[in-house]
Amino acid sequence: MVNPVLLLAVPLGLAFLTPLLAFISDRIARYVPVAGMLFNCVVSVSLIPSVLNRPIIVQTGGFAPPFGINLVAGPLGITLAAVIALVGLAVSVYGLAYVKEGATVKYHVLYLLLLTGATGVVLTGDIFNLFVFYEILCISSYALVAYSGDKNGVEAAVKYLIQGSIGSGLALIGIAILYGVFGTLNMADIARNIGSTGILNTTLFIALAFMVAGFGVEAAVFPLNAWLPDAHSSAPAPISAILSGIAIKVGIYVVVRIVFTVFGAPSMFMLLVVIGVVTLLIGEMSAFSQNNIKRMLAYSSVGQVGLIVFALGMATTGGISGGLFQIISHALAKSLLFLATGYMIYRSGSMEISSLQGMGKRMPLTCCAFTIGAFSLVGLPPFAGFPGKFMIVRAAIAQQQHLFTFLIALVLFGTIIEACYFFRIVQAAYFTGPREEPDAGKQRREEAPLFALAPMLGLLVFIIALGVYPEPVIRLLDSCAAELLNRFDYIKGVLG
Amino acid sequence: MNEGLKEKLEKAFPHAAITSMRDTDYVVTADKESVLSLLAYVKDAGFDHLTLISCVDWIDEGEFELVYILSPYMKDNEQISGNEKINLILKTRIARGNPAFQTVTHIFENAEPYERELHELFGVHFEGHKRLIPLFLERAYDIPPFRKDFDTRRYVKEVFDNIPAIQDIKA
Amino acid sequence: MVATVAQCVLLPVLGIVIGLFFLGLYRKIMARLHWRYGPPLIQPVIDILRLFFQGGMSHGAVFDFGLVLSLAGAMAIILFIPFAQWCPLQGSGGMLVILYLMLLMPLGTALSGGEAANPNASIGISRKLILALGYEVPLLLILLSVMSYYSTISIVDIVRGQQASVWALFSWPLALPGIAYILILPAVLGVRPFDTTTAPQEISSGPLVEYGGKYLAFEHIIHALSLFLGISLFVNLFLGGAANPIVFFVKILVVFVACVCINAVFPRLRIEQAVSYLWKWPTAIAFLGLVVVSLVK
Amino acid sequence: MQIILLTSFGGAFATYLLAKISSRLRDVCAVIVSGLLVVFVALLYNKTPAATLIPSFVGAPLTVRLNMLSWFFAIAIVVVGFLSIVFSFSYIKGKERADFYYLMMLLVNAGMIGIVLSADLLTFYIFWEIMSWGAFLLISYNRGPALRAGMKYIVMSVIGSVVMLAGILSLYAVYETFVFSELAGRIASASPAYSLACASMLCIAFAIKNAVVPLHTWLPDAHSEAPAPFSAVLSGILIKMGTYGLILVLYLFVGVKLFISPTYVWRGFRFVLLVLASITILVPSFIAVMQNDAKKVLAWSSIAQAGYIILGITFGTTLGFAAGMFHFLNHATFKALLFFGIGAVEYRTKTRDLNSLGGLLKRMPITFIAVLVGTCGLIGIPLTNGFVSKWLLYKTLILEGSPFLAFIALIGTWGTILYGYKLLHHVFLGQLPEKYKNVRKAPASMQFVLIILSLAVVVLGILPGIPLKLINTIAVSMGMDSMNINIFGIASETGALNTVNILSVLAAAGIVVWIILKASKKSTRISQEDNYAAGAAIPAERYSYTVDFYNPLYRMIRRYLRDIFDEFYYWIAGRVQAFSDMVRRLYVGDVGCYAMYILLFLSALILSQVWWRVW
Amino acid sequence: MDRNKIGKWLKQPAKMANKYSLNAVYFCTGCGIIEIPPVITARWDAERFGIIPVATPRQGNLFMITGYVSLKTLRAIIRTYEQMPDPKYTVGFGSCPINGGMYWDSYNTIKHLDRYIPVDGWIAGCMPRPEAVFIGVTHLWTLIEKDMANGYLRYREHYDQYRGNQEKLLGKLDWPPLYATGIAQKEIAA
Repeated sequence: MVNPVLLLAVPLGLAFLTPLLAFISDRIARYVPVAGMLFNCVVSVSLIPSVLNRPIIVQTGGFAPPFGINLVAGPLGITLAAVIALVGLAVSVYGLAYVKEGATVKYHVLYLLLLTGATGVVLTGDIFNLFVFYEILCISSYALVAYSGDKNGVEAAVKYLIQGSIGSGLALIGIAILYGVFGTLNMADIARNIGSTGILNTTLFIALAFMVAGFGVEAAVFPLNAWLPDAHSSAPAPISAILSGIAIKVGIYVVVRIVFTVFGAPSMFMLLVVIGVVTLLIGEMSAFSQNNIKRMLAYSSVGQVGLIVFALGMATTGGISGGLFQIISHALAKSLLFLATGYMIYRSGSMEISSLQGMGKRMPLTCCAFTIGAFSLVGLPPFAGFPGKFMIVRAAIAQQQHLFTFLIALVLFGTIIEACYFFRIVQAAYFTGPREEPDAGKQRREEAPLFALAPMLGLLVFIIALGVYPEPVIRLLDSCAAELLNRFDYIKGVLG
Repeated sequence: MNEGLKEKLEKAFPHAAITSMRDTDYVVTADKESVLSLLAYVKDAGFDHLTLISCVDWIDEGEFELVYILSPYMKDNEQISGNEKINLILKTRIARGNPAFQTVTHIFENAEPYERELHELFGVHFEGHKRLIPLFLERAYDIPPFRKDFDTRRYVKEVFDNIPAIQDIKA
Repeated sequence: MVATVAQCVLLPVLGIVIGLFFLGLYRKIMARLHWRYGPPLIQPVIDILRLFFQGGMSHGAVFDFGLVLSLAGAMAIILFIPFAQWCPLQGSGGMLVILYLMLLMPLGTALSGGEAANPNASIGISRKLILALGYEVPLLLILLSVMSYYSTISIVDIVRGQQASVWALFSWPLALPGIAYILILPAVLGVRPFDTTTAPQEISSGPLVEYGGKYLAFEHIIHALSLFLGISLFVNLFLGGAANPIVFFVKILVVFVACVCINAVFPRLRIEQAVSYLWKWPTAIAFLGLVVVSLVK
Repeated sequence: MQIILLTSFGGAFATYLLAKISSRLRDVCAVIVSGLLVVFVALLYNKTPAATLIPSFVGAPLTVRLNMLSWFFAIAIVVVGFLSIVFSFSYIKGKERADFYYLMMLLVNAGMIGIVLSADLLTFYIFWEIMSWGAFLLISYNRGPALRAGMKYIVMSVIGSVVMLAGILSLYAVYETFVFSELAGRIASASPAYSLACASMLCIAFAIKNAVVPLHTWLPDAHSEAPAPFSAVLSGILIKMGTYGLILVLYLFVGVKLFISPTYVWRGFRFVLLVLASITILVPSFIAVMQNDAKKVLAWSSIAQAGYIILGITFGTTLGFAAGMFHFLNHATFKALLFFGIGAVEYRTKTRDLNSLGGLLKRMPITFIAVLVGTCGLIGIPLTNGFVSKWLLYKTLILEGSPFLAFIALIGTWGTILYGYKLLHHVFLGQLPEKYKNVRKAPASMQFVLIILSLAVVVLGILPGIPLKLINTIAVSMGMDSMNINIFGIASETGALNTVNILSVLAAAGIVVWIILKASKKSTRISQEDNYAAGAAIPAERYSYTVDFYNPLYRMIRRYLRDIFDEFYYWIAGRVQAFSDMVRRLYVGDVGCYAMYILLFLSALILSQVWWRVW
Repeated sequence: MDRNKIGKWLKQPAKMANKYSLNAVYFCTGCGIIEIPPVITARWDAERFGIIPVATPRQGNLFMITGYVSLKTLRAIIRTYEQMPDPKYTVGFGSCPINGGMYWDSYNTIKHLDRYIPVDGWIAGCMPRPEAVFIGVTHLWTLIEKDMANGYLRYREHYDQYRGNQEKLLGKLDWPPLYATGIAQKEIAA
């Protein structure tokens, strides 16, 4: 039974090994992230069955949980780690072909660091350790956003840096308050001390507020996500795929972990629901009238985040498993979209939607991948988006409260708008542009290179598989929801 | 016609002879060159309606006489006071050899069919006319039919009489 | 069974004869109203005889088919409308079949008129269809009120219902539809003020512009039959049909003469005037009638 | 049962793959797939198999079943699908992206079969969605204006499916089950307001697909821009999926007894549906009269005819139900026939504008006969199937005591006559213009389809007993009293219908008249040039009256024909666009104020707790 | 007027029907058309003779040429005459159609109408009064009775001569010839 620490150790080690390998030949350096992610994938998937009933606790440095830093690999943690590894693998393979010029070695180092940070945040049980891995994640993503080096890339990175650092500053203050009050950094211990009364005195509430606001910046909820449209649209394609595929999800995980397990404050759930709906509407609306395709996908990520937060805020097993399923399907679909648009822009030269006319003929496979990704995001049946949306709406309506029916109406209105702008792109790709004569045969089909196509098709297969037969994944997610909901088992599991 | 217009005309066109037939019709005979300027002058003097252009074939003098008949549209327009309608008849003479005259369509558009008719029936060619094509006649005539030297009886004998009656082959 | 077959054969012939007699009468009455001596009563028969010997010119198969369709439709309707006590096909469909079979006549003339490839014919057909729409609005209201009053769709039951009690025209609830029907009768028959479809002066007799020899004869027969049908429908619905043929013949004769006398003095209406007239007063009365009937039910 | 679904979906993808090899193979494979489907469905005549596709998909099993009602719809879908595939052989030959077209056609067909076979609301919803976005891709297939039409269609159908999802899940919230058999009749057990809300949500979704008047604006553009074979399937069958859904809600969930009973809630619901159906019959018929594009005329007429079906079904009596179902079958046949006819004309003359066509009768006789039979069916001339269903409808409307609805429906029929004849006259009758002098006949595959459908229209008209017996069994299974049907019509005391009498009378009269016509003096055959023009020669270019054909009528009713719903929806779309632009300006772009946002959020959070104890 | 002699009707229905139902094509050529309204309307009722004005040549069998025939009108007359179904009769009103009348020397009017279309009867009078018209009509009846009113047969028989004269006068006609020219039409309609 493999020790979950390896999930962190191996990518970290490889990250610092790549510069050495670069001396031998930089072509090998490109394959290091692929190897790292492949290892992570295999390990996390193998760990899932054993984790289902009892989380694995790993003491680092031999100290018992409340004192030393320990990893808590529960079902939620491992599944998110698996998703991170999977998406990371796909994007790294895509990176082989995409990242050619410039400081490729630095790119691979930062890329591995980013993924280690993400996996670390998901697995750790110690609050300060969580903050450290969160910082690794943020800093490497700041650097990677500026990787393309052109003007708006750097400007977006700077904006992201400023807001990110404000966020982590607030989070640090929150952690300090907690440490000051309880003297311990272990999440389970803090949760035990806070007790299950749910009524927080003001200092504890202030700590919660700071941490929610701090980590909310990365989770891109409404007031805090001003950095996301610039960062995602001006970052190179693989990076924006990783950012919207994984980084946002990790942010949401942190906020949810704090609210659900550490503080267990049921009143915050209503806040999450409201923020979720507001983020959804703002995201969809601002994406509606975009004509720069990457900016539109960024805003649609904001919208999807809103949907996930809304689902998780409902705090019922159906709602949370729906939210988690939406996390997975969005991660897969959105990264697929970003990878596809990467090469479309590369071929058509500009980010405008009008420039994408007639792409269906020139890059049939990429466009087909794009269309299926778009359909799954909108939530059409045979694709992964549908079970997620279905579970969320079912959970919302099952509440039988008038407030929730109103909110679900707003959410559905948001999905309608989302459908509008996605179908507009699909139409532009297939049914506009020069009308080629039928017997012109196979002329100038500049398909994306093989390395780019492979990850896209891989993600495609996953999306369709999840769409058609989501059953096993849903059972897994139910156990994750159970872990989140009953805080007491978590504490007992960790502290024994 | 009030006396004022008559004096003005005489001043403007000294060599045009102005006589009055009845108290409502005034005949102005002018030479070829001054017809266009006279028509323009008369038009903005109130005679804004060209009623007719006709042609008289003075065969023995070897000339055609073009007659322009003008009248004001409205009875009481300001230039021509007086209660009845005043007509102005402008006459001019052109050679009969190969009769040609410049068109007046740029002053009066409605002159177009009149000039086509004269072209068809008298053979007068109007330069500058946009479409001088036949107007009424079915058949083509070597001498335009309205000319005096056109012998209708000879034409009838030549065209209509030599169309054979229907013989009954059986009989 | 033999009786019905005999009726099926005889009734159309009877219909045509009465129709032609009506045509002759129509021209005679018009002449007398114009202070003219007028043609003999059998003039339509002479016309048809002469036309049959003329052959005529045809524009193709659809031209003939259209004519055959409209005449067959006209003849078929006769069997559904009771003539006195004979109604061979009362069992299969009732009023609705009559309503829909009445579509065949205009459709047939429209088909052959269209095939005649003449704009006059097309204008005539578009006028005929608009006029038909015009008089159909009040007519449907009237038929519906009658049907829902007697709550049956078979015309024989309606006639029996009237013979049992008072005639529909004078029974309280159905008086309004009766009056409306009288107002629109000339339009249904296509008599003088509403004959804009075949206006000889304006559109050189509309759809009939290309009807030569025997086609014109068929047209006369169709016109005769439609006169007979319109009036016999009115008589059956509102004047209580009749027990024996003579009384029935007298009734339709009276109605016909009254209708022709009133309408011989009117000039031809323009199509807009005709339709706006039809949609104003007759529709209002008929609608009121339907409301009254549905209240009474 | 699963074979049908397997062949339909698998066949679609197989055709696409084979198309990569050769187009001949693609056509053959498409025909085989659709032919097989016809055979499979026909085999399952009155068997009622049931099966589960996926044991548990998001916590509920996906099950399929077949009963008489779904078999009735399935056979129509499969037959029209097969004919449209055969029709599109020559129609799509020259066009670009043909294999994508075949994939989508078969996929939409498969989606519709899935809808009809589904046994629970979840499968119903899944196949409904597949059908919707498949249709979207096909509608925007020919470029140009088709994009706008496709966009309008997909927005309204997404709204429809979202509302349906909400309806389904609100039902699930109360009853914990999706399966029809468990839901049957129990919808009323919840509070009436709640059941009315669920039923109306589902009915709104079906009304959008069925193009009931307030929600019909997508249909005219979608039909006239879609390729001809698909618009035939679209208007013949795809609209009727809404009807199938309506039948499910009204007859299965609510149950006929409750639906007819004068309980306050359901009487109001039924009244609204009846009023909407009658408006759907009246207004689009007269808008169709004023159209100048052949396919737009047919599109508006599809809306009107769908109104008849809804009127019949929501009327609730057995006759009404029989009228609605029979009119569904009729409309599928003669509307598909008309679309194929117009598609053949468009294929040969490359134009759909009614004012420039004319006289094609001489060049395309079979297409003319097909469109003539189709128009007669549309109008309801006695020997065609349209007449029987209309007869049933009017009989039940009159005898059940609602003459005003009958009046509106009859006026709708007269509107049908006007635009039916306009279609026939402008395309086939009149002078043959110069540029269409050498137009060839419709290709063989098209003519085969046209002949089959015209035969169907006439045979169903003469022998209505066959489908009526089927519908009677369905009605009985739905819990309505049966009617005695013989092969030729309805034999009942309050007015019977007997089509054989009408047939024999018309045939006899026709033969007699034909004999007289042929017996008398032979008539000389003359060409279209030798025509009466008051003594002058026929002008060469245009000697026909087609523009503003019903101008006097148009001047009178123009005020009522403005499509206010269309303008209203565009106004709303404009408002949403403006609002979303205003929202986008929230991201001003400078970092300072973004940082301000974060701190504001934090302070708001803390103050709300400290001052008002919100959390 | 032997209209109500049943015997004659039975023996030769076609001839009798032709006699007593003449549809006049309402086609005005020259100054004579002003004479037609009094003929048709109340004072001198033509309908009692079975004559009704019809709008199109297709429906008519009597063609009244009223007044002088100019070159332009001849083109229309020929076309209308050819569009009428077969047993058709033409009647010339006044002297102008006979030999040009007072327009004998005009370059624009036809002198002998019967050289272009067959004419069955003439009614003298520079526009005959209605009574003269009725005398003409009764005279036409006797012609029909004696089978002498066979203008349409003569037209069919000598069609190439008629067509030749027409084209000699009017130049190329822009409608196809009614009967195939070149072979003389020997068989006369039964």
